[in-house]
Amino acid sequence: MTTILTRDPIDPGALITLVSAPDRGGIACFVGAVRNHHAGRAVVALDYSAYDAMADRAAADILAEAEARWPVAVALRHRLGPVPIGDAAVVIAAGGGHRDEAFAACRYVIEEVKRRVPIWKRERYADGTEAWVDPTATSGLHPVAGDGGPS
Amino acid sequence: MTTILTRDPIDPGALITLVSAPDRGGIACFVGAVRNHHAGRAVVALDYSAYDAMADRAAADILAEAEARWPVAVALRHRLGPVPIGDAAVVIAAGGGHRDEAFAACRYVIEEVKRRVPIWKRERYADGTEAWVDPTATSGLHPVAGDGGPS
Amino acid sequence: MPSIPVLLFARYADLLGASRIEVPLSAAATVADLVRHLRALPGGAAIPERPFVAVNMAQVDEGYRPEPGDEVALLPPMAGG
Amino acid sequence: MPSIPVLLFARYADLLGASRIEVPLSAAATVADLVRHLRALPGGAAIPERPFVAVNMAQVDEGYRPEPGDEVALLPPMAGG
Repeated sequence: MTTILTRDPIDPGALITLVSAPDRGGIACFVGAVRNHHAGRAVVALDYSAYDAMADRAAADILAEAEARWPVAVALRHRLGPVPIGDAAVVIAAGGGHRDEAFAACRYVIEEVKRRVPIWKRERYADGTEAWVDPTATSGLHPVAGDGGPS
Repeated sequence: MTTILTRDPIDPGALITLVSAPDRGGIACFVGAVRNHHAGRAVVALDYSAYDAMADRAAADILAEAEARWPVAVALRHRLGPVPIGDAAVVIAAGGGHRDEAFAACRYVIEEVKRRVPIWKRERYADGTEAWVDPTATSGLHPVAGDGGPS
Repeated sequence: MPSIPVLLFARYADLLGASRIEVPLSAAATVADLVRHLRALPGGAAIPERPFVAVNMAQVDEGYRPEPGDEVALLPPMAGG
Repeated sequence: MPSIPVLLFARYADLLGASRIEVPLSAAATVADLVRHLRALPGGAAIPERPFVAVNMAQVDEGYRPEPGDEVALLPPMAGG
Protein backbone atom coordinates (compact mmCIF):
# COMPACT_ATOMS: atom_id res chain seq x y z
CA MET A 1 0.00 0.00 0.00
CA THR A 2 1.45 3.32 -1.04
CA THR A 3 0.40 6.81 -1.82
CA ILE A 4 -0.96 5.60 -5.16
CA LEU A 5 -2.95 2.59 -3.95
CA THR A 6 -5.40 3.16 -1.13
CA ARG A 7 -8.19 1.33 0.66
CA ASP A 8 -9.80 4.59 1.72
CA PRO A 9 -12.19 6.84 -0.19
CA ILE A 10 -10.37 9.16 -2.59
CA ASP A 11 -11.00 12.90 -2.41
CA PRO A 12 -10.68 14.46 -5.89
CA GLY A 13 -10.43 17.93 -4.36
CA ALA A 14 -7.36 16.91 -2.37
CA LEU A 15 -5.65 15.64 -5.51
CA ILE A 16 -6.48 18.84 -7.36
CA THR A 17 -4.94 20.82 -4.51
CA LEU A 18 -1.87 18.60 -4.65
CA VAL A 19 -1.11 19.57 -8.27
CA SER A 20 -2.09 23.23 -7.90
CA ALA A 21 0.53 25.95 -7.69
CA PRO A 22 0.62 29.71 -8.32
CA ASP A 23 2.13 29.18 -11.78
CA ARG A 24 -0.34 26.48 -12.85
CA GLY A 25 -3.38 27.93 -14.54
CA GLY A 26 -4.99 24.72 -15.74
CA ILE A 27 -5.83 21.60 -13.75
CA ALA A 28 -7.59 18.67 -15.40
CA CYS A 29 -9.00 15.93 -13.23
CA PHE A 30 -10.53 12.58 -14.04
CA VAL A 31 -12.63 10.51 -11.69
CA GLY A 32 -13.39 6.90 -12.63
CA ALA A 33 -16.37 5.99 -10.49
CA VAL A 34 -17.96 2.64 -9.81
CA ARG A 35 -21.08 2.22 -11.94
CA ASN A 36 -24.22 0.33 -11.02
CA HIS A 37 -24.27 -1.59 -14.29
CA HIS A 38 -21.82 -3.35 -16.59
CA ALA A 39 -22.33 -5.31 -19.78
CA GLY A 40 -26.06 -5.00 -19.27
CA ARG A 41 -26.06 -6.38 -15.74
CA ALA A 42 -26.90 -4.62 -12.47
CA VAL A 43 -23.79 -4.37 -10.32
CA VAL A 44 -24.39 -4.33 -6.57
CA ALA A 45 -20.84 -4.54 -5.24
CA LEU A 46 -17.28 -4.80 -6.41
CA ASP A 47 -13.82 -5.38 -5.23
CA TYR A 48 -10.49 -4.24 -6.64
CA SER A 49 -7.27 -6.13 -6.06
CA ALA A 50 -3.74 -5.53 -7.31
CA TYR A 51 -0.26 -6.87 -7.62
CA ASP A 52 0.64 -4.06 -5.26
CA ALA A 53 4.36 -3.72 -5.79
CA MET A 54 4.14 -3.92 -9.58
CA ALA A 55 1.09 -1.63 -9.67
CA ASP A 56 3.05 0.97 -7.71
CA ARG A 57 5.97 0.70 -10.04
CA ALA A 58 3.85 0.82 -13.21
CA ALA A 59 1.86 3.79 -11.93
CA ALA A 60 5.01 5.66 -10.94
CA ASP A 61 6.42 5.02 -14.43
CA ILE A 62 3.27 6.41 -16.04
CA LEU A 63 3.35 9.55 -13.89
CA ALA A 64 7.02 10.09 -14.70
CA GLU A 65 6.29 9.67 -18.41
CA ALA A 66 3.47 12.21 -18.26
CA GLU A 67 5.58 14.72 -16.37
CA ALA A 68 8.44 14.25 -18.84
CA ARG A 69 6.19 14.69 -21.86
CA TRP A 70 4.19 17.70 -20.67
CA PRO A 71 5.07 20.55 -18.28
CA VAL A 72 2.69 19.30 -15.59
CA ALA A 73 2.50 17.84 -12.13
CA VAL A 74 0.32 14.75 -11.95
CA ALA A 75 -1.21 12.91 -9.00
CA LEU A 76 -2.91 9.51 -9.08
CA ARG A 77 -4.83 7.42 -6.59
CA HIS A 78 -6.43 4.02 -7.17
CA ARG A 79 -8.67 2.41 -4.63
CA LEU A 80 -8.44 -1.26 -3.67
CA GLY A 81 -10.79 -3.55 -1.80
CA PRO A 82 -14.58 -3.21 -1.80
CA VAL A 83 -15.74 0.06 -3.33
CA PRO A 84 -19.34 1.25 -2.94
CA ILE A 85 -21.30 2.05 -6.11
CA GLY A 86 -20.75 5.68 -7.05
CA ASP A 87 -17.44 6.02 -5.21
CA ALA A 88 -14.26 6.94 -7.06
CA ALA A 89 -12.12 3.93 -8.00
CA VAL A 90 -9.44 6.05 -9.61
CA VAL A 91 -8.67 9.77 -9.55
CA ILE A 92 -6.09 11.61 -11.62
CA ALA A 93 -5.23 15.30 -11.42
CA ALA A 94 -2.82 17.07 -13.77
CA GLY A 95 -1.87 20.69 -13.23
CA GLY A 96 0.05 22.78 -15.73
CA GLY A 97 0.49 26.26 -17.04
CA HIS A 98 -2.34 25.88 -19.52
CA ARG A 99 -5.26 23.59 -20.16
CA ASP A 100 -3.91 21.82 -23.25
CA GLU A 101 -1.15 20.06 -21.38
CA ALA A 102 -3.33 19.44 -18.33
CA PHE A 103 -6.00 17.67 -20.40
CA ALA A 104 -3.43 15.75 -22.45
CA ALA A 105 -1.52 14.50 -19.43
CA CYS A 106 -4.69 13.56 -17.55
CA ARG A 107 -5.98 11.59 -20.52
CA TYR A 108 -2.63 9.89 -21.05
CA VAL A 109 -2.46 8.72 -17.45
CA ILE A 110 -5.95 7.19 -17.33
CA GLU A 111 -5.39 5.34 -20.64
CA GLU A 112 -2.02 3.97 -19.51
CA VAL A 113 -3.33 3.03 -16.06
CA LYS A 114 -6.02 0.93 -17.67
CA ARG A 115 -3.52 -0.67 -20.02
CA ARG A 116 -0.49 -1.26 -17.81
CA VAL A 117 -1.26 -1.22 -14.10
CA PRO A 118 -1.94 -4.71 -12.67
CA ILE A 119 -5.27 -4.12 -10.97
CA TRP A 120 -8.31 -6.37 -11.23
CA LYS A 121 -11.98 -5.95 -10.60
CA ARG A 122 -14.48 -8.52 -9.41
CA GLU A 123 -18.14 -7.59 -9.70
CA ARG A 124 -21.17 -9.00 -7.91
CA TYR A 125 -24.51 -8.71 -9.67
CA ALA A 126 -28.09 -8.29 -8.56
CA ASP A 127 -28.73 -11.96 -9.40
CA GLY A 128 -26.06 -13.09 -6.94
CA THR A 129 -23.48 -14.11 -9.54
CA GLU A 130 -19.95 -12.73 -9.66
CA ALA A 131 -17.43 -12.21 -12.43
CA TRP A 132 -13.94 -10.93 -13.05
CA VAL A 133 -13.96 -8.00 -15.43
CA ASP A 134 -11.85 -8.71 -18.52
CA PRO A 135 -11.66 -5.84 -21.01
CA THR A 136 -10.11 -8.25 -23.55
CA ALA A 137 -12.95 -10.80 -23.42
CA THR A 138 -15.91 -10.59 -25.80
CA SER A 139 -18.41 -10.31 -22.96
CA GLY A 140 -16.05 -8.24 -20.86
CA LEU A 141 -16.53 -10.75 -18.06
CA HIS A 142 -15.32 -14.09 -16.75
CA PRO A 143 -17.97 -15.64 -14.51
CA VAL A 144 -16.54 -16.95 -11.29
CA ALA A 145 -16.64 -20.76 -11.45
CA GLY A 146 -19.23 -22.43 -9.25
CA ASP A 147 -21.22 -19.31 -8.56
CA GLY A 148 -24.17 -20.65 -10.51
CA GLY A 149 -24.08 -17.77 -12.97
CA PRO A 150 -24.24 -17.88 -16.76
CA SER A 151 -21.11 -19.19 -18.39
CA MET B 1 -25.53 36.41 -9.32
CA THR B 2 -26.71 32.88 -9.92
CA THR B 3 -25.62 29.35 -9.44
CA ILE B 4 -23.10 29.79 -12.27
CA LEU B 5 -21.55 33.09 -11.20
CA THR B 6 -20.29 33.33 -7.66
CA ARG B 7 -18.22 35.65 -5.49
CA ASP B 8 -17.23 32.81 -3.16
CA PRO B 9 -14.40 30.28 -3.53
CA ILE B 10 -15.37 27.38 -5.79
CA ASP B 11 -15.01 23.82 -4.50
CA PRO B 12 -14.16 21.47 -7.39
CA GLY B 13 -15.08 18.44 -5.26
CA ALA B 14 -18.59 19.78 -4.78
CA LEU B 15 -19.04 20.18 -8.53
CA ILE B 16 -17.74 16.66 -9.16
CA THR B 17 -20.29 15.37 -6.64
CA LEU B 18 -23.00 17.35 -8.37
CA VAL B 19 -22.50 15.52 -11.69
CA SER B 20 -21.87 12.10 -10.14
CA ALA B 21 -24.51 9.40 -10.23
CA PRO B 22 -24.56 5.60 -9.93
CA ASP B 23 -24.73 5.20 -13.71
CA ARG B 24 -21.91 7.67 -14.45
CA GLY B 25 -18.53 6.02 -14.54
CA GLY B 26 -16.45 8.90 -15.85
CA ILE B 27 -16.23 12.42 -14.52
CA ALA B 28 -13.87 14.96 -16.09
CA CYS B 29 -13.20 18.19 -14.28
CA PHE B 30 -11.34 21.33 -15.27
CA VAL B 31 -10.10 24.00 -12.91
CA GLY B 32 -8.93 27.28 -14.35
CA ALA B 33 -6.84 28.83 -11.61
CA VAL B 34 -5.45 32.31 -11.24
CA ARG B 35 -1.78 32.33 -12.17
CA ASN B 36 0.91 34.53 -10.69
CA HIS B 37 2.18 35.60 -14.09
CA HIS B 38 0.77 36.66 -17.46
CA ALA B 39 2.45 37.82 -20.62
CA GLY B 40 5.76 37.79 -18.76
CA ARG B 41 4.59 40.00 -15.91
CA ALA B 42 4.15 39.11 -12.26
CA VAL B 43 0.47 39.23 -11.33
CA VAL B 44 -0.29 40.14 -7.72
CA ALA B 45 -4.07 40.48 -7.80
CA LEU B 46 -6.97 40.31 -10.17
CA ASP B 47 -10.59 41.00 -10.46
CA TYR B 48 -13.27 39.41 -12.64
CA SER B 49 -16.40 41.23 -13.70
CA ALA B 50 -19.28 40.18 -15.92
CA TYR B 51 -22.37 41.25 -17.75
CA ASP B 52 -24.17 39.06 -15.25
CA ALA B 53 -27.48 38.43 -16.96
CA MET B 54 -25.91 37.72 -20.34
CA ALA B 55 -23.15 35.60 -18.79
CA ASP B 56 -25.77 33.48 -17.09
CA ARG B 57 -27.67 33.04 -20.29
CA ALA B 58 -24.59 32.25 -22.38
CA ALA B 59 -23.30 29.78 -19.81
CA ALA B 60 -26.67 28.05 -19.57
CA ASP B 61 -26.74 27.79 -23.38
CA ILE B 62 -23.29 26.20 -23.39
CA LEU B 63 -24.24 23.66 -20.73
CA ALA B 64 -27.42 22.78 -22.62
CA GLU B 65 -25.41 22.33 -25.82
CA ALA B 66 -22.93 20.02 -24.10
CA GLU B 67 -25.70 17.96 -22.53
CA ALA B 68 -27.48 17.68 -25.88
CA ARG B 69 -24.34 16.64 -27.73
CA TRP B 70 -23.02 14.10 -25.23
CA PRO B 71 -24.80 11.89 -22.67
CA VAL B 72 -23.46 13.84 -19.72
CA ALA B 73 -24.43 16.10 -16.86
CA VAL B 74 -22.31 19.24 -16.67
CA ALA B 75 -21.83 21.79 -13.91
CA LEU B 76 -20.07 25.14 -14.21
CA ARG B 77 -19.07 27.86 -11.78
CA HIS B 78 -17.21 31.08 -12.56
CA ARG B 79 -15.94 33.36 -9.86
CA LEU B 80 -16.36 37.14 -9.94
CA GLY B 81 -14.71 39.90 -7.97
CA PRO B 82 -11.18 39.75 -6.57
CA VAL B 83 -9.68 36.27 -6.76
CA PRO B 84 -6.50 35.39 -4.86
CA ILE B 85 -3.59 33.93 -6.85
CA GLY B 86 -3.95 30.15 -7.02
CA ASP B 87 -7.70 30.12 -6.44
CA ALA B 88 -10.06 28.64 -9.01
CA ALA B 89 -11.58 31.22 -11.34
CA VAL B 90 -13.64 28.65 -13.23
CA VAL B 91 -14.54 25.04 -12.53
CA ILE B 92 -16.30 22.64 -14.88
CA ALA B 93 -17.33 19.08 -14.11
CA ALA B 94 -18.84 16.68 -16.66
CA GLY B 95 -20.09 13.26 -15.65
CA GLY B 96 -21.09 10.54 -18.10
CA GLY B 97 -21.20 6.83 -18.58
CA HIS B 98 -17.66 6.74 -19.94
CA ARG B 99 -14.62 8.93 -20.03
CA ASP B 100 -14.72 9.85 -23.73
CA GLU B 101 -17.88 11.88 -23.43
CA ALA B 102 -16.87 13.30 -20.06
CA PHE B 103 -13.57 14.65 -21.41
CA ALA B 104 -15.18 15.90 -24.64
CA ALA B 105 -17.97 17.75 -22.86
CA CYS B 106 -15.61 19.25 -20.26
CA ARG B 107 -13.29 20.51 -22.96
CA TYR B 108 -16.15 21.89 -25.04
CA VAL B 109 -17.52 23.87 -22.12
CA ILE B 110 -14.24 25.55 -21.16
CA GLU B 111 -13.52 26.51 -24.78
CA GLU B 112 -17.00 27.97 -25.27
CA VAL B 113 -16.94 29.76 -21.92
CA LYS B 114 -13.76 31.54 -22.94
CA ARG B 115 -15.23 32.40 -26.32
CA ARG B 116 -18.79 33.36 -25.52
CA VAL B 117 -19.40 34.26 -21.88
CA PRO B 118 -19.11 38.03 -21.21
CA ILE B 119 -16.62 38.00 -18.36
CA TRP B 120 -13.59 40.27 -18.07
CA LYS B 121 -10.41 40.18 -16.11
CA ARG B 122 -8.36 43.07 -14.77
CA GLU B 123 -4.90 42.26 -13.53
CA ARG B 124 -2.64 44.19 -11.18
CA TYR B 125 1.10 43.64 -11.54
CA ALA B 126 4.04 43.67 -9.18
CA ASP B 127 5.09 47.06 -10.62
CA GLY B 128 1.77 48.60 -9.59
CA THR B 129 0.32 48.86 -13.09
CA GLU B 130 -3.00 47.33 -14.10
CA ALA B 131 -4.41 46.04 -17.37
CA TRP B 132 -7.51 44.50 -18.85
CA VAL B 133 -6.77 41.10 -20.28
CA ASP B 134 -7.62 40.90 -23.98
CA PRO B 135 -7.04 37.51 -25.60
CA THR B 136 -7.50 39.15 -29.02
CA ALA B 137 -4.77 41.78 -28.52
CA THR B 138 -1.19 41.13 -29.57
CA SER B 139 0.13 41.65 -26.07
CA GLY B 140 -2.89 40.05 -24.47
CA LEU B 141 -3.31 43.19 -22.42
CA HIS B 142 -4.77 46.70 -22.49
CA PRO B 143 -3.01 48.86 -19.92
CA VAL B 144 -5.41 50.86 -17.82
CA ALA B 145 -5.11 54.52 -18.83
CA GLY B 146 -3.38 56.75 -16.34
CA ASP B 147 -1.84 54.00 -14.28
CA GLY B 148 1.65 54.92 -15.38
CA GLY B 149 2.29 51.53 -16.91
CA PRO B 150 3.85 50.73 -20.27
CA SER B 151 1.52 51.37 -23.19
CA MET C 1 -36.09 63.19 -26.10
CA PRO C 2 -36.17 59.40 -26.25
CA SER C 3 -32.85 57.72 -25.64
CA ILE C 4 -31.29 54.29 -25.70
CA PRO C 5 -29.50 53.14 -22.56
CA VAL C 6 -26.15 51.55 -23.40
CA LEU C 7 -24.41 49.30 -20.91
CA LEU C 8 -20.61 49.49 -20.81
CA PHE C 9 -18.33 46.91 -19.27
CA ALA C 10 -14.77 46.47 -18.16
CA ARG C 11 -12.31 48.44 -20.28
CA TYR C 12 -15.04 50.29 -22.19
CA ALA C 13 -16.61 51.42 -18.92
CA ASP C 14 -13.19 52.62 -17.77
CA LEU C 15 -12.57 54.49 -21.03
CA LEU C 16 -15.89 56.34 -20.90
CA GLY C 17 -15.98 56.64 -17.11
CA ALA C 18 -19.46 55.15 -16.87
CA SER C 19 -21.12 51.77 -16.86
CA ARG C 20 -24.26 53.12 -18.48
CA ILE C 21 -24.71 55.95 -20.96
CA GLU C 22 -27.93 57.24 -22.45
CA VAL C 23 -27.56 57.78 -26.19
CA PRO C 24 -30.19 59.99 -27.85
CA LEU C 25 -32.31 57.92 -30.21
CA SER C 26 -31.44 60.47 -32.89
CA ALA C 27 -27.77 59.40 -32.59
CA ALA C 28 -28.62 55.70 -32.61
CA ALA C 29 -30.43 55.06 -35.85
CA THR C 30 -28.15 52.06 -36.25
CA VAL C 31 -25.62 50.37 -34.03
CA ALA C 32 -22.89 51.87 -36.21
CA ASP C 33 -24.26 55.36 -35.48
CA LEU C 34 -24.49 54.61 -31.78
CA VAL C 35 -20.86 53.43 -31.71
CA ARG C 36 -19.75 56.55 -33.60
CA HIS C 37 -21.55 58.63 -30.98
CA LEU C 38 -19.77 56.84 -28.12
CA ARG C 39 -16.37 57.04 -29.80
CA ALA C 40 -16.77 60.81 -30.08
CA LEU C 41 -17.24 61.14 -26.31
CA PRO C 42 -14.24 61.99 -24.08
CA GLY C 43 -12.16 58.81 -23.75
CA GLY C 44 -14.18 57.00 -26.39
CA ALA C 45 -11.63 57.07 -29.18
CA ALA C 46 -9.98 53.88 -27.89
CA ILE C 47 -13.20 51.93 -28.38
CA PRO C 48 -12.84 49.95 -31.62
CA GLU C 49 -14.88 50.98 -34.64
CA ARG C 50 -16.65 47.66 -34.62
CA PRO C 51 -16.96 46.45 -31.05
CA PHE C 52 -19.03 43.45 -30.00
CA VAL C 53 -22.52 44.84 -29.50
CA ALA C 54 -25.29 42.87 -27.85
CA VAL C 55 -28.93 43.82 -27.92
CA ASN C 56 -31.09 42.08 -25.37
CA MET C 57 -28.10 39.84 -24.66
CA ALA C 58 -27.65 38.60 -28.23
CA GLN C 59 -24.96 39.79 -30.65
CA VAL C 60 -26.14 42.15 -33.39
CA ASP C 61 -24.34 43.56 -36.42
CA GLU C 62 -23.71 47.24 -36.97
CA GLY C 63 -26.76 47.65 -39.18
CA TYR C 64 -29.16 46.78 -36.36
CA ARG C 65 -31.59 49.61 -35.55
CA PRO C 66 -32.09 49.95 -31.79
CA GLU C 67 -35.62 50.49 -30.55
CA PRO C 68 -36.76 52.06 -27.29
CA GLY C 69 -36.75 49.33 -24.65
CA ASP C 70 -33.77 47.50 -26.15
CA GLU C 71 -30.95 46.67 -23.75
CA VAL C 72 -27.85 47.61 -25.72
CA ALA C 73 -24.41 46.61 -24.44
CA LEU C 74 -20.85 47.15 -25.67
CA LEU C 75 -18.67 44.18 -24.80
CA PRO C 76 -14.88 44.20 -24.78
CA PRO C 77 -13.17 40.96 -25.85
CA MET C 78 -14.19 38.28 -23.39
CA ALA C 79 -11.60 37.06 -20.95
CA GLY C 80 -13.35 34.58 -18.71
CA GLY C 81 -12.06 31.18 -17.77
CA MET D 1 14.45 -29.64 -4.93
CA PRO D 2 14.76 -25.99 -5.95
CA SER D 3 11.53 -24.35 -7.00
CA ILE D 4 10.25 -21.08 -8.45
CA PRO D 5 7.51 -19.27 -6.52
CA VAL D 6 4.77 -18.10 -8.86
CA LEU D 7 2.37 -15.36 -7.78
CA LEU D 8 -1.22 -15.68 -8.99
CA PHE D 9 -3.75 -12.90 -9.02
CA ALA D 10 -7.47 -12.36 -9.39
CA ARG D 11 -9.12 -14.91 -11.69
CA TYR D 12 -5.98 -17.05 -11.99
CA ALA D 13 -5.71 -17.29 -8.21
CA ASP D 14 -9.39 -18.29 -8.10
CA LEU D 15 -8.90 -20.92 -10.80
CA LEU D 16 -5.95 -22.56 -9.05
CA GLY D 17 -7.21 -21.93 -5.55
CA ALA D 18 -3.97 -20.29 -4.46
CA SER D 19 -2.26 -16.92 -4.67
CA ARG D 20 1.19 -18.49 -4.72
CA ILE D 21 2.35 -21.84 -6.09
CA GLU D 22 5.83 -23.31 -5.98
CA VAL D 23 6.76 -24.75 -9.36
CA PRO D 24 9.70 -27.19 -9.39
CA LEU D 25 12.60 -25.69 -11.26
CA SER D 26 12.60 -28.86 -13.39
CA ALA D 27 9.12 -27.90 -14.67
CA ALA D 28 10.11 -24.29 -15.28
CA ALA D 29 12.98 -24.36 -17.75
CA THR D 30 11.15 -21.66 -19.64
CA VAL D 31 8.06 -19.57 -18.93
CA ALA D 32 6.21 -21.69 -21.49
CA ASP D 33 7.06 -24.83 -19.50
CA LEU D 34 6.00 -23.17 -16.27
CA VAL D 35 2.65 -22.16 -17.76
CA ARG D 36 2.14 -25.71 -19.09
CA HIS D 37 2.77 -27.02 -15.59
CA LEU D 38 0.21 -24.66 -14.08
CA ARG D 39 -2.38 -25.41 -16.76
CA ALA D 40 -2.10 -29.12 -15.94
CA LEU D 41 -3.02 -28.48 -12.30
CA PRO D 42 -6.64 -28.90 -11.16
CA GLY D 43 -8.54 -25.83 -12.37
CA GLY D 44 -5.62 -24.64 -14.47
CA ALA D 45 -7.03 -25.48 -17.89
CA ALA D 46 -8.88 -22.13 -18.09
CA ILE D 47 -5.61 -20.22 -17.85
CA PRO D 48 -4.69 -19.11 -21.37
CA GLU D 49 -1.77 -20.77 -23.12
CA ARG D 50 0.05 -17.46 -23.29
CA PRO D 51 -0.87 -15.41 -20.26
CA PHE D 52 0.83 -12.16 -19.30
CA VAL D 53 3.85 -13.24 -17.29
CA ALA D 54 5.95 -10.80 -15.29
CA VAL D 55 9.35 -11.59 -13.84
CA ASN D 56 10.54 -9.18 -11.20
CA MET D 57 7.61 -6.97 -12.18
CA ALA D 58 8.50 -6.67 -15.85
CA GLN D 59 6.79 -8.53 -18.69
CA VAL D 60 8.74 -11.44 -20.20
CA ASP D 61 8.03 -13.62 -23.21
CA GLU D 62 7.47 -17.34 -23.03
CA GLY D 63 11.08 -18.17 -23.84
CA TYR D 64 12.36 -16.51 -20.65
CA ARG D 65 14.24 -18.96 -18.39
CA PRO D 66 13.37 -18.36 -14.74
CA GLU D 67 16.20 -18.43 -12.24
CA PRO D 68 16.03 -19.10 -8.51
CA GLY D 69 15.23 -15.84 -6.81
CA ASP D 70 13.05 -14.55 -9.64
CA GLU D 71 9.62 -13.27 -8.67
CA VAL D 72 7.37 -14.78 -11.33
CA ALA D 73 3.74 -13.64 -11.61
CA LEU D 74 0.84 -14.61 -13.86
CA LEU D 75 -1.37 -11.60 -14.56
CA PRO D 76 -4.94 -11.77 -15.89
CA PRO D 77 -5.99 -8.97 -18.24
CA MET D 78 -5.78 -5.73 -16.31
CA ALA D 79 -9.02 -4.06 -15.32
CA GLY D 80 -8.05 -1.05 -13.25
CA GLY D 81 -9.39 2.44 -13.69
